[in-house]
Amino acid sequence: MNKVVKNAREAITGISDGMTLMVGGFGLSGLPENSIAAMAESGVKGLTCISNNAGVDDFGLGLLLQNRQIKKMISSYVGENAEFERQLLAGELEVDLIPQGTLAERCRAGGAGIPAFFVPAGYGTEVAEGKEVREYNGKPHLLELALTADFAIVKAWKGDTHGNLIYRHTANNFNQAMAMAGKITIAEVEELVPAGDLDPNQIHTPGIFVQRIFQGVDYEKRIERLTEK
Amino acid sequence: MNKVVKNAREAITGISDGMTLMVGGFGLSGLPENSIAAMAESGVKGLTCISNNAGVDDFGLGLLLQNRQIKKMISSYVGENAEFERQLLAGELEVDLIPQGTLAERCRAGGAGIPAFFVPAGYGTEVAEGKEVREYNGKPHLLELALTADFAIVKAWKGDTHGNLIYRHTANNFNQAMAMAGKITIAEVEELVPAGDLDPNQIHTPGIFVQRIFQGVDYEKRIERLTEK
Amino acid sequence: MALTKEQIAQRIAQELKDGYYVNLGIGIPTLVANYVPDGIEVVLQSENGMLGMGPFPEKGEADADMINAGKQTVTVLPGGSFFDSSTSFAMIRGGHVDLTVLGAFEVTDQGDIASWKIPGKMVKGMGGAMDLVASAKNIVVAMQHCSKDGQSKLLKECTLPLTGVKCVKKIVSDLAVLEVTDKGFRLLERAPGVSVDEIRKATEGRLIVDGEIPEMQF
Amino acid sequence: MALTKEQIAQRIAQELKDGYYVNLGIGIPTLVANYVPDGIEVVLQSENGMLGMGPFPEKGEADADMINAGKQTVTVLPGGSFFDSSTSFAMIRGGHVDLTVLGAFEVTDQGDIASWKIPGKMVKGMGGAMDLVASAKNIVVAMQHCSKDGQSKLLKECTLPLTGVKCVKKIVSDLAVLEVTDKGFRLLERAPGVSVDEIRKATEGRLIVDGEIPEMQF
Repeated sequence: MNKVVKNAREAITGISDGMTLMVGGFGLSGLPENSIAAMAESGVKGLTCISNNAGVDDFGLGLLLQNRQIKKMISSYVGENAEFERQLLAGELEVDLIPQGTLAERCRAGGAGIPAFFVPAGYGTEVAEGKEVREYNGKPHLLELALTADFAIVKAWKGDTHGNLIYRHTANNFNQAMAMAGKITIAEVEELVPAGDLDPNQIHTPGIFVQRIFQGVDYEKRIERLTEK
Repeated sequence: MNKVVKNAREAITGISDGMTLMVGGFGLSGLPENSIAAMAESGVKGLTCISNNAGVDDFGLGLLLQNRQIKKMISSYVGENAEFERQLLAGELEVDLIPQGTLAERCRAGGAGIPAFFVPAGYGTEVAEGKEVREYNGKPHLLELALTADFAIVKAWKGDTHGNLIYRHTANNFNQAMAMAGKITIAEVEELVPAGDLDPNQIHTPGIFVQRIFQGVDYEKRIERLTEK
Repeated sequence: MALTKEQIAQRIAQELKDGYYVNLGIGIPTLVANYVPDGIEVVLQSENGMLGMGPFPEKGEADADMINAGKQTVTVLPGGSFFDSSTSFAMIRGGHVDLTVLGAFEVTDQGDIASWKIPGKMVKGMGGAMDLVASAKNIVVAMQHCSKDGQSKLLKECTLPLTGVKCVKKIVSDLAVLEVTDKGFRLLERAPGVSVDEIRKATEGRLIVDGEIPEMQF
Repeated sequence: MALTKEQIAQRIAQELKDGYYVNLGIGIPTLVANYVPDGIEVVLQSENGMLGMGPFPEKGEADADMINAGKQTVTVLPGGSFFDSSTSFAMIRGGHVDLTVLGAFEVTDQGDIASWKIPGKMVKGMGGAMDLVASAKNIVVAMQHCSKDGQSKLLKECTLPLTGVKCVKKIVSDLAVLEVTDKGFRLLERAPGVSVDEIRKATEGRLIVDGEIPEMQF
């Protein structure tokens, strides 16, 4: 039950052209920095990336956008990012925009074996186009489908050799739901410990959802909008 | 933001005849013992109780069954309990049996504003009667509806004055999902601490889901099947 | 005189009640946190996964792992908690948030709102706005009554793509406080020194003026 | 000679592979944990909210807050975790559990299973059995081949209310190991000293016997 791999390069083995990936993080917080760097280096391309945001020009998924490795983004908020805008307007990039809560729930549902569910978000807007509408509690709801991915790539604070993960503060965000929904889930952590070192009551992502884990290095943890008193 | 009430009697204020309650716990583990005792004393009746089990004759919801306070049980596994069996066979009690995972998810969905979702459990069985069937990924699924309750009554290990809850070991079970789904959620805890004493990364049930909380007393924490080496 | 952004925030803060869980959108809504009335405690929810959001950190104490939905570094107050995005939107979708304050490009007299997309401009995405407007029990919109070239933003029909339909309950603009009713915008309060007539001219949607309309009190 | 319950469990343990997450039902399936082959590590899931379930506690160390799905007191192994019921069934429904072992009253040659209800007897409920059989990638059933009065329990059609349809992959009975195929039960192994003919007589459903059928090895 040792899921530990040496590094990001080993962890991303099997990620190949045209695959669908989930990538955890919100803004620049909780990003799997090591795995993204390894993918940038690997040159894998034609990726569909499910990620709440698309990074900035030179950080996060922005690095893969710069290399033209991404074919399609499935996100709720993008475009802090000039290269993204350029590719989108030039028709080089597809974008599927999804309400943030629906995106999170579609990932959880994918991991939880719930193929479809009803939510009110997006009714009466362009998000509703082509979707089944049904009324519950006097309110129209849209039928939304689960999302899964060939690989889910997440970042945690602490992890153990069984793949159990603990996130820190708001760096949890999409990582927890996405970790559930990868056919293979890769976790990189700031601190990798032996099984038994983490309190079993405090695990955010139980190891059953994680297939590969590694000790990350050189975390930049960039701040997108530094605000101080 | 102080949600603390003095005791179980104060906590159950407003629970009245004919209401629907969710009651946390699995078997005899993680039961809101104080609140159940207070309800037994209050004499409230005609209750519909959503709870995975129905307790034993003289513990858990068995206490309310003995008093004929329960009209209907919505559960996945019942009948460790002779009085339950007697009332059921005598037609004095209604029972709605639901697969355990579907029951848990219906509670979470009720709390999460998801009115309906598809699951495979129960297809082709009597559980499927009257339910919409739809195929996803080559497999038939049933449409299941969310559950909510007038009151959800849960038991946690630690809690704070904001209503944040931490469960211990397998005493979490249904408490976490049910805490989300009460119009009013009552939490009783073994240890009540001031806001700020719990690590915000370790909260299982954020306080937003809890309206009333109190320090429980005299926990029996009965063991249903003592097994030792 | 039209309200400043700070004053709009200040007026919205009067809608807060003790014990409220509140989600504040980006822009003017964020400023509402600065005007919580004395004796009232509210808990701020940030939809990226936090309850009990506190003020910006002291100089040098910002933490990349503690940001709000606007990606600003923040702090957490005692009694706060962190959770994942699916749980965060369970709170929102499940109606557990008492008040949502957000900005808008346009609103209609039926409560429709357009706030996320301007055709021809770069599309950044709706983020959590569609989830929030579709599920909030109580939505207050903070906005300018008219565009810079004087066009009303309180309309009969939105001209921009919708964020949600029939959801806005109240609007605090630089000119007025209005409630959305079955019969249109009901004028509740005027900005100090702004006449009912000025508000009428600035409002394209149906406007209901019943009796004397008081000035806002600060 | 027909297998004992312990031997059925022992044979099922041969299905375990290193790194498997396994859910063991109540009864014979629970015994499988005692026969995990050397050099193989599996993690036991208990659907009430636990991964890494360990043996029963030492005398005097039972904890009411640490029970398994059969309500027995248990322990947790290093690397284990606790979680709520909705997450637990997310694991099960989402196909994250590699192997599910459970008992049955009856199975059919199409993989249907009846295991929760006997009309006329007290109904206790299905617990997690319907969720497990509907979603497990790999289900092995541990059961007696015939009832006490000699009636086959491996049938063409179940006579009892179903737990799930077309889901059982493999059966280890006291007489044989069988695989469920499109064409019926395919006989894989015989209990030591039990003939193909005895198995054929004990099996009401379609039985496929292809070539030499080996005895089980322990």
